Order: sequence, then structure tokens, then C-alpha cells
Amino acid sequence: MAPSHSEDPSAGEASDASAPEEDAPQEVVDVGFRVSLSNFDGPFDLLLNLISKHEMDITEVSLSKVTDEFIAYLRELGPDEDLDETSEFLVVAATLLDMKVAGLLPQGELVDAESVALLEARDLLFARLLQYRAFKEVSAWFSRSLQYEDRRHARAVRLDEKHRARTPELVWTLSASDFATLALMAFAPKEIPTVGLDHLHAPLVSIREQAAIVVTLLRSAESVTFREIVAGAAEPGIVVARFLSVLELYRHAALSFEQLEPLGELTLRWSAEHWTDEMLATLGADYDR
Amino acid sequence: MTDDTVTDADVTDAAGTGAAATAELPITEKLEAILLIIDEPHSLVSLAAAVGAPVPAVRQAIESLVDEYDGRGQGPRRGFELREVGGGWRLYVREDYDDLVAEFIGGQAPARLSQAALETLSVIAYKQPVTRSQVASIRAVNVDSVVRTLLGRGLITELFQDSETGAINYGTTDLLLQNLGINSLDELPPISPLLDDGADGFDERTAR
Amino acid sequence: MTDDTVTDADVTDAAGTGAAATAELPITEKLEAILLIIDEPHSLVSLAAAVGAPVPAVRQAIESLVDEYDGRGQGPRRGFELREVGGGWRLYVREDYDDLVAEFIGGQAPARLSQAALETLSVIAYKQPVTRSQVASIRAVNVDSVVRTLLGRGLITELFQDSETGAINYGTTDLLLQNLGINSLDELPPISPLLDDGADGFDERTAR
Repeated sequence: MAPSHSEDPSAGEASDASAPEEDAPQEVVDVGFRVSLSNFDGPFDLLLNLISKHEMDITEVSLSKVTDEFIAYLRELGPDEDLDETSEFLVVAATLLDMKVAGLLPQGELVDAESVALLEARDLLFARLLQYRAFKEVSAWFSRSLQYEDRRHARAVRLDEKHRARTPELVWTLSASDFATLALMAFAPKEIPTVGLDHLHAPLVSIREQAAIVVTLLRSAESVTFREIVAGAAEPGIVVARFLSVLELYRHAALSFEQLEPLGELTLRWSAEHWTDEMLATLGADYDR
Repeated sequence: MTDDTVTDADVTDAAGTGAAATAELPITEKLEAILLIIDEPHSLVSLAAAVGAPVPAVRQAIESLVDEYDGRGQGPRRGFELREVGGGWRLYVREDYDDLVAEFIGGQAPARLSQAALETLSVIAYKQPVTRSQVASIRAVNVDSVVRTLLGRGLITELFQDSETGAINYGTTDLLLQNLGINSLDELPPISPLLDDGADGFDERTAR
Repeated sequence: MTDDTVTDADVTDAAGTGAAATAELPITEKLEAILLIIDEPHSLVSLAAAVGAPVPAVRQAIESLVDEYDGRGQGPRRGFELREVGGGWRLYVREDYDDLVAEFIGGQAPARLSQAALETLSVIAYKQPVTRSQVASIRAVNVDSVVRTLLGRGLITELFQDSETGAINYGTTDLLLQNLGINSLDELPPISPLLDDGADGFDERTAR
């Protein structure tokens, strides 16, 4: 998450040009071109940061430098980042490419329709960036006004008993299941990105979690077959994870196993002498990316 | 809500610290600021602690406000009055206008709960008994006025006061069940796993 | 909830019937009685209907109340004030006493909106009615959860559903105006003129 360009000391100050006072504590900690969640919020932010960092006109050809830096940034992100976050950055990559193409056009000679179209595309991108920056700037006014008004106290007192009876009937349209849906919304954690990716790939299975199950099963009986260990596992990923955890536990000499014939029944026995839950916490670290 | 247990020592202390910034402003104005936002009558002692002034000065200020609101001061009479009820002081609509107020309330359009009120109600329904600050931390927003609305609508009720913190615990009423067309809270559709699985970390968050 | 649709005829009617009993009492006092019980701003028209008086008279009465509370009348300044916010009038604690009252109430500091929520809110405020995907394309990030937060806080609302695409159009609420301390969207600070110039082509693009 933190590509460090420590050779460029000026980079940090560009990380939130419009509201530097807001995230002051983070800014002190951030050295170099660090994008932290507190002051970073999306591709246009990043694009603006990159551009303001080089104090460049985005219509100039030196965009290639920004593009290179962006690609380096993407590389630094590594595979651990959310797919949706990475894909959002692709928007920026495409934007930068468009701008680069437009920037490489010969200036001044607008002869063919194609180059006109490209220049228009560049203007449009420029307009979008300016628009984004305008909203970013005006959001500071929103923040100030909301904070000021937060401090004000308006008269808001419960009606006297004698008047309460006169209150008009409440209009109620929710069914019990509507109400439950509402509750789900209300309990949902606030402002956590919710691009649903579950339909794209199966949820990741934790080897450590599965190992915990395996350990519990092994310790609860004299011997257990692998068939029993994976009985009831709903998906292949869990079977794989339980098998890997058996191998890991074997490496720690926590279990012994015997198999009387090739492809035959695999019987496992718990044999650990010094087993602690801390060992479980580091189990399968090799499989962490 | 009226705290009658404040001693003179507390009052002196309050005067010496928090209220220092407004010390030079008139007691009457400070009292009016407090009186504007309180729901229930507050005793002289409690008001004295609030404005950081000695009880006798507060008594005198209250008396002059009563006079002013009743038109015995320099300005005109007000449409509200300051009355002592059950040992505490509070603003009331002047009785002359009770009919006007009743008519105004009766003439309001049929009420519909806002999205914010409905969400707050659902949180209370699933987490009861629950305090206002717990609800506020789940909703990540101040819920005071919404809770007041729901109380006024009879959809929630004050269940009991926490013996340690003094915080009031709220729960839903039969009226809510009727509106939802169910007979008991057990018939609320389950909304796990958010509630059950996450309960531990959740409670930690809300308990703060 | 302030009703702006009341016509002059309604107001006259109200004056002629229900409010007749209090007809001889001063409009200012009647207004004060209503102002004491409302918990959201009410427009001049709504107040006129409530007290059974013509709008110009109510406007004048409101102005004299504002002056009196601010100490420009015969009596002393009050600890509260009458403010026009969110398109209506409402009693507020005078700003000088906000800290005093905050200390008295205690309670937690209200949760602040994140930068992402603030930016999304500004886009919706200036571009309404606007769909989620239009907002997302301006901010170039997914705004679903932020929109949910803003809905939950009652700062934005679903205006209508596009008949063709089924996309929901969002707009801001009166509560937002109140929370910003302004009366109408016209009071939002002007935004860069560049926005208007590029708007046409932009809207076409994002509307897809």
C-alpha cells in the first residue's frame, strides 16, 4: 500500500493539496509518495496528486513521467490489494493513456477529423479532472458548515402529554421483512467498500482456520481418518486447506499418520508434545502471499 | 433527568471550571439557553450547576425571567412562560395558547417516519434493551432527536435505567409489533450473521 | 414537513374559524407558542396557517421577535435566538451559549463525515437529480456505501426512479440545508464556471 519514493522529498506535500490541514497527523507520518486511506480516495485523487506533484500542465507531453510513476505505483500495490481497488486504478491508467496519445499529437495543425476527435477527448478528460477538483474543493465548505452547525442547539423538546394525543396517526407501510432489510442496512459497517466480488470467485479459505478444526478433531479422538476430517466439507477449497494443514501439522511433528496401501485410508493420530495456540497462529505462513 | 443530588460544593466547582468562559455573560441568558433545550423540569440546584452560579443568584434570575415572560418587565409578554412544576423549572406554552397548539398539532399532515427514524427503530428492535449512545455508535450519528420522535410516537419505550451508568435502556412496544403485523419479537425475521457472528466485536464497539 | 402549499385562501379560512378564539391575542405571542413546540423549521406560510394570520403580518411579527431576542427591542437580550434555516424559522440557543449547553448535555461528539462522503454529498447537492453511477463517474470511485451512509443520515433522499433504466435519482433533503445552516440550495457557494461549460458533453457521457 505504500510505495516509497524516498528519493523524492517533495512528494509528500502533494498528497492532499486541497485540504492539507485536515489530515495533518497522517501527513507527518507519511514520508515520500505514500497513499494512505485517510487522505486518498480514488483514481482521480491519485491522478491529481501525481499531476500536482510535478506541477505540470496535464496537456504537456511529460505525462509519460506520470504514467511511469503510476505504473510503478500499481506494481508496488502488489497482489494483496482488493480487486476492485486495482480495477479502479485501471480507470486512471486508461485516462493517462488517452491523455498521452492526445499529447503526442502534432500541435497546431488540425487537419484530419481523427486528430480533432483526439483533442476533444483530451479536453473532455481535462474537464472531468477540473470538475472533480471543483467538487473536492467545495467539499471543504460543506465540512466547515456542517461542523459549525453541529455545534448549534435548536429547540427540540418532546411534546407535552396533553398535546401528544392530538398527533396525527402514523403512516406505516413496512412489512416485517422490509423492517429486517432496514435493520441489515442499519447494522452494516459504515463506508466500507462494498463491491460484491463473491460472484466472481469463491471466498478464500484460511488454512489456519481449517487447521484449528483439524487440531480439534484430532485431539478429541485416539485416531481419525482423513475421510472423517473432510466429511461435511462443503467445497473443494476446504478439503485442500485441511489437507495442507495436515501436512503443516506433520512438519511440526504434531501428528503422525499411517497409510497401509497406496491410495488407501489415511489414519491420523495426534502426537504433539508441546502444542500451543501460538503455533497455530503461525501455521501455514508459507502459503501467505 | 433532574439531578437534585448536586451539592453546593459541586456547584462551586462547576462555577470555577467549565463555565468560566461565559462567566461574564448574564445568568439570565445562560439560564434561557439551558431552559430552551431541556425536556423535563430542572431544580434550582441543577440549573445552578449548569450555569455555574450560586443558587441564590439563580433563584433571583429565574424570578426575573418569570416576570419578564409574564410581561412585568420592560419588554412585552411572551407566548411561553416559566413555571415550577414538581420542584423543577421548565418552559411551557402559555395556557392561553393551548387550543392554538392543539389545533396546530392536529392539523399536521399524517406523519411518516424518516429513513433515519426507521433505521434507528430497527436497531432498537434487534438490539433491545439498548441505550441511546449504543444506538448512536451503531448508526454513527447522533440519534437524540430521532429517539425523541420514536418515543413520542409510542414505538419505543424506556425500559430501565442502568444502575451504574444511569443510561436509559430502550425497547420497542406492542404498537411496533402491531404495525409490523407480528405477535412477538421472536417473529422478527432473523438478520444473522451480522448480529450473531459479529456480536463480540460489535458489543465492544458499542459499549464505549 | 413544513407545508408550503397552503394558499392565502386557506390562511384566511383558518383565521376565520379555529383561531378565532385567540384572534384578539398578539400574533407575536401566538408565534412564540408555536415556535416553542415545533422541532423543525417552519416556513412563514406554515406559521401563518398555524396562527391564523396573513403572511405579511407574520413576517413582520417574526422580524420583531428576532429584534427583541437580539436585544434590539425594549427588553433585554435573550439566551436564545430565532433563526431562519432550511427554509423556515426555529428557536436556537444563542451561539454564545453553545459551549455551555454542550457541556450541560454531555454526550458524544457527533461523528464527522469522511472526505469521501463530503465529496459525494457535494456532487449530489450540485448535480441533483443524479444517479449513483453518475456520481461514481464524477468521483471515479464506487460510491455505493457512501450513498448508503448519506441516506441513513437523512442528508440525501431517493427522488424518483428513471422509467427507462430503473436507476434511482438522488437529491438533497431539507435536513441537509438545516445541517449546513442555509435556507435553500441557492445559498451553496458558487462552483467553478468551468463546470457549466463542460456540463453538456459531460452529462451525455455519464448518463449512458
